[in-house]
Amino acid sequence: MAVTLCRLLATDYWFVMNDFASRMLRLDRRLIFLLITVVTFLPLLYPFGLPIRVSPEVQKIYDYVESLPEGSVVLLSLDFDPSSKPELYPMSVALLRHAFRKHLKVMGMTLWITGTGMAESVFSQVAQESGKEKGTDYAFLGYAPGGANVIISMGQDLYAAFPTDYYGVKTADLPMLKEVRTLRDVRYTISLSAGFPGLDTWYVYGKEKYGFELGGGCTAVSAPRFYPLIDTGQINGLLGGLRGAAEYETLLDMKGKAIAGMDAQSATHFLIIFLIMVCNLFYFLGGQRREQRG
Amino acid sequence: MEGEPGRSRAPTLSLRHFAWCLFLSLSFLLVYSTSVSALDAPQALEAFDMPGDGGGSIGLRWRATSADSPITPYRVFVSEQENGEFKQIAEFPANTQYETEISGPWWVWGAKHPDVHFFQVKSNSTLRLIDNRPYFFKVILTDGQTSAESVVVSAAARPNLFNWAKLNNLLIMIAFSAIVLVAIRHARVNPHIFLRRIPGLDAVEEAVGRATETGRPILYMTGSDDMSSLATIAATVILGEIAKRVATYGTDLKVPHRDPIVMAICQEVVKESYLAAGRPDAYKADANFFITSEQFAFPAAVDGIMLREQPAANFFMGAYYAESLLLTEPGAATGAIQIAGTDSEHQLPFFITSCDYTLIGEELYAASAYLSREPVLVGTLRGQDLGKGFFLGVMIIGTLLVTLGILLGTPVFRTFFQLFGDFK
Amino acid sequence: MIFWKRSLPVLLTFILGVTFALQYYVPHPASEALLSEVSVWNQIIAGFAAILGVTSLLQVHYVKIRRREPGWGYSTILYLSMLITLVVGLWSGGESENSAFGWLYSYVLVALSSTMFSILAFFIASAAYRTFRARSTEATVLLIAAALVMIGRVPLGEYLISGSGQVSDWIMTVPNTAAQRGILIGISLGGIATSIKIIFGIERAYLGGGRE
Amino acid sequence: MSTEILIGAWVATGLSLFMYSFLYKDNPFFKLGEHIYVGVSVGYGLVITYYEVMVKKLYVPMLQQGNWWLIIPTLLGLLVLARFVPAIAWLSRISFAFIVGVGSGIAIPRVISSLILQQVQGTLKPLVMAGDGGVTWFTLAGLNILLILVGVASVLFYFFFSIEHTGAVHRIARIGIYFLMVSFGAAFGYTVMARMSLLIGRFDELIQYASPSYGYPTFVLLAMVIVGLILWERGRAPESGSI
Repeated sequence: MAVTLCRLLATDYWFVMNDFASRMLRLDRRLIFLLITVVTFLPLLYPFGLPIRVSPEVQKIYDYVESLPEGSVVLLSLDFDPSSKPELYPMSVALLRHAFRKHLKVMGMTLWITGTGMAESVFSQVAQESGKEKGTDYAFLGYAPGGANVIISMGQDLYAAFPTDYYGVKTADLPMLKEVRTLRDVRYTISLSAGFPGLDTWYVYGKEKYGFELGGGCTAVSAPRFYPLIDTGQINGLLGGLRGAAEYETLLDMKGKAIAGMDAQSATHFLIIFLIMVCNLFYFLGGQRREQRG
Repeated sequence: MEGEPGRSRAPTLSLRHFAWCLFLSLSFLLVYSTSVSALDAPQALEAFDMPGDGGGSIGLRWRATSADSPITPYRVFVSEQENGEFKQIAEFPANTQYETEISGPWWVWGAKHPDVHFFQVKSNSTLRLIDNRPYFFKVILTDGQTSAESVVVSAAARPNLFNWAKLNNLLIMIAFSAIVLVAIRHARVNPHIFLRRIPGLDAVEEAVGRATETGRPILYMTGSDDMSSLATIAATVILGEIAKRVATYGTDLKVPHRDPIVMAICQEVVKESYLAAGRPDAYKADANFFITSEQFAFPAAVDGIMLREQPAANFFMGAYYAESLLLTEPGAATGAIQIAGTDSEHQLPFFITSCDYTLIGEELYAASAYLSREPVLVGTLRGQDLGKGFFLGVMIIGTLLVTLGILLGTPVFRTFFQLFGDFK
Repeated sequence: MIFWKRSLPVLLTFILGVTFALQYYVPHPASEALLSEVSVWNQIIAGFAAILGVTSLLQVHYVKIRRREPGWGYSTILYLSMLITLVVGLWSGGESENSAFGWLYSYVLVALSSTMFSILAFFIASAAYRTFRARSTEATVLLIAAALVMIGRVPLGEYLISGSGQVSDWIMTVPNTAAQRGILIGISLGGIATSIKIIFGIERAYLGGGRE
Repeated sequence: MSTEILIGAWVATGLSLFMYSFLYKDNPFFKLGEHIYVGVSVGYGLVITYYEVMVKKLYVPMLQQGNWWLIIPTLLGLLVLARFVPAIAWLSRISFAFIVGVGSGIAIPRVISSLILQQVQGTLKPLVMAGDGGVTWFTLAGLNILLILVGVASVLFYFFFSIEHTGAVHRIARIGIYFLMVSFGAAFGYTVMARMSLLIGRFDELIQYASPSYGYPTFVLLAMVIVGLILWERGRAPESGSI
């Protein structure tokens, strides 16, 4: 009697489990969408700052900026447009903060017309929070057409390549640019590049000729292409994708967007792995019997 | 070929040999008479046009000596006149820049000597080498205090008409073309060639059948590339086969496009298929329609079609980029049969996970042969298989021989297999 | 007439195909110039063809509006947004710096495309949930490889399981490379065979004609 | 903050939310966003084509710099438009032949170079290492090279079409399938990061637009979309249409 009851209960239990599992396998996709949304948003709002290992190529850029004496001129070329903003924008912020913290003079520009407005907002925002003066501590030159030709012409005469800065002030009148006539007066150039013209252009037409040190940043997808350039010393370091930006933020000890982004990355990756485990659990609990073709 | 870079240099060789012999003896006398220089002047310097390029580049080579060391750099000088002012263009440690570092294949460069220095002078923003104009070079070995100068040699950069380094590429093209053409001819005579199953293609009939039963349309996409892409061409050919079936059953076909020319060609293809199926009356000109070429606006609109018209089957053939999953995931949710075929290897994981059947890489090109069973196309598959077998053999035998070469300590196999290397 | 309609295109394909296949082996500047010239030509042809595309799009939506099909209102929105963009673009002279056209690009087009692009994040998750099930050995291999690489890619993974980064790198550089190479060699032979068939006029589907 | 940025923030936020509403199901907001997107992208494409191609690469070089030969692509372009006139529509085939002929010719040697030779070259490596201390038979690198060779060979076996997949061929082809599956799984897992980056970037912007300096567009518009969706759901007959 007891055995029968147990068996009955067991079959019932299995039936329930089966039913539940197969229902879970056909889980409304919108629930997954919701989970992804939550798991992405939370770390962005409240980053938990998981430890991030700093790779040598990022450390090199940081060290080089650290080694520059106060007042050295650094050129930051933001060669990307809004579509690469998620990865390259946090890099620009971190690099600028570092430069301002070290009291370096920063010259900003872009080779991408569609990135001009965004580049300007990075400079004005970071300068404002770091208490830096436009024109004396930094200069934003804006965009000039021509890609490689801009670099060549900057190498000959900066005031000719950019007669005025982005805001229409004559470059020759800017206090910060008094000592900067050509690219030869620049100590370090960093190009955050989403394609052409970008890091390659700066290397071929700038570094080779005018002798400044060159560092770079790029999207995660294009990073593998630049690693050989580090080995040969053509660039002295590289920030690759959001991860590169997060490593730089770690070095600066700031909890910025990239670190928050990496937390969100960790969270979403583990959510997906968790989902895969759950769906396999349900699958083995009996969902496979009712499963349709997938 | 002992030490010769290519044919282009040969005629001027003897003259130059003579010239530098003269110079050499003169300078030897000079050095001898002034005596006690610790450094030997670089010997046997020669300059030559770099083979297989579009001009603007000259190669220099000279004999290495046992005294070459990192602390005694070589300096390379150039001038436009033989007795003009020489300008330094390079400096490097004397134990670097050897002929063995040249990446060119043996059929252009012959045996590369480990005891010969090589330096390539390229036209750049500081030095413009104008084609067909002679330039004069000399190499100086220095140790900081004293220096020893080579003779002056000259050469002109020339644009070449054939890049011999790509000869293997050309031979492969010719051989493979011949194999394919012969295989096609053979298949015409003997049309019964065995073909293995491709499950995705068996499903084509099922997909068309389901669409007919349910009265819902079939959605067909030709990919994101334009007509010059081979994957797009394959997609249009498969479209023709599917359109024939669609025409026979009287099912509705919808082909949204990202490229106007592909659209125009597909209109022709579909029209022809309806004609071939004997249903020209059923052909609708608006079956092929253009949406937009923007990468993500296109899937937005196609998703809209999938959700609103609920096609019974979705075909994704051709080349795709990041938008692939945006197209297939909503399709999977509507429950349509999804068949994909692409040579975009980076998108294959997404098609595999969200489509019922996926033609992987080469299967896309094979599909039209399977669907039509025309001997011409089936013969091509035979040719492709022969090609695969050949390269498979090359890789296996090559790896074994190259390994054997290491064991025997000979580079001969390695050198031989440059035949299957890519040279620019 | 049959010559003009059928043979001429096939002949043209043959001549151009052979010429441009051989162009690759000729390093002379003239040959490079030929290649860049023809790519400009292709752009120009595509420029004219754009008219064909837009006409098709407008036709489809014109029919919807005229027949007052369900959702015809959206078709008018499409017409309007296209017209506005055209007018603004021509008015700005195609310049996107500090112009209304640039504004449309940054705040409408980029916002829409990056949103659509980011929807992939949701779909990649739902595709994983739906398909990564250990149905068969193949499917199991697929899901394990995916999970291992995912763990190795993020800081949390390295933090929890040290060495997961190396495992993920190894999978990417060894088995993944092997499979990709196999696929690529297969694709190349299939692609070349297709090219050869086209150049020799055996495959003529693109002309709307059958085969030889 | 300038007015154009302020309006831009509201428009961008609104359009983003419209597109995201598609994740719930097909709805009027998504339809609106979708049609605006198609319209704007086509308009934008036309303007760019006009200035970048028709003016810069055709009009200026041909009529101002005298590159008369550009008349040929112009004619080929016009032949494409012959499709509008059914009687002469066949003329467009000449243009198609041009594009397809050039495309397939260009493809062959380049495919041989990058998809055959470079791949074969990458596979052809010695399995043993020679160093100062003689030959090392077993190294990790050697094992990886062997594994890659096995992988490439078995995947190629999988792609044999005209050989029956039975016996040994079947077994080797199966190994090939496992390699393919590892590769697809790995590539899938590898791409997750890139896709998540995009979502993070997008959300980041929406968080930025949620700030008071923009007038809380994210909150306001999100509320509007949600209320709109509720009203729309109430106002229509129940039917399933989720994606």
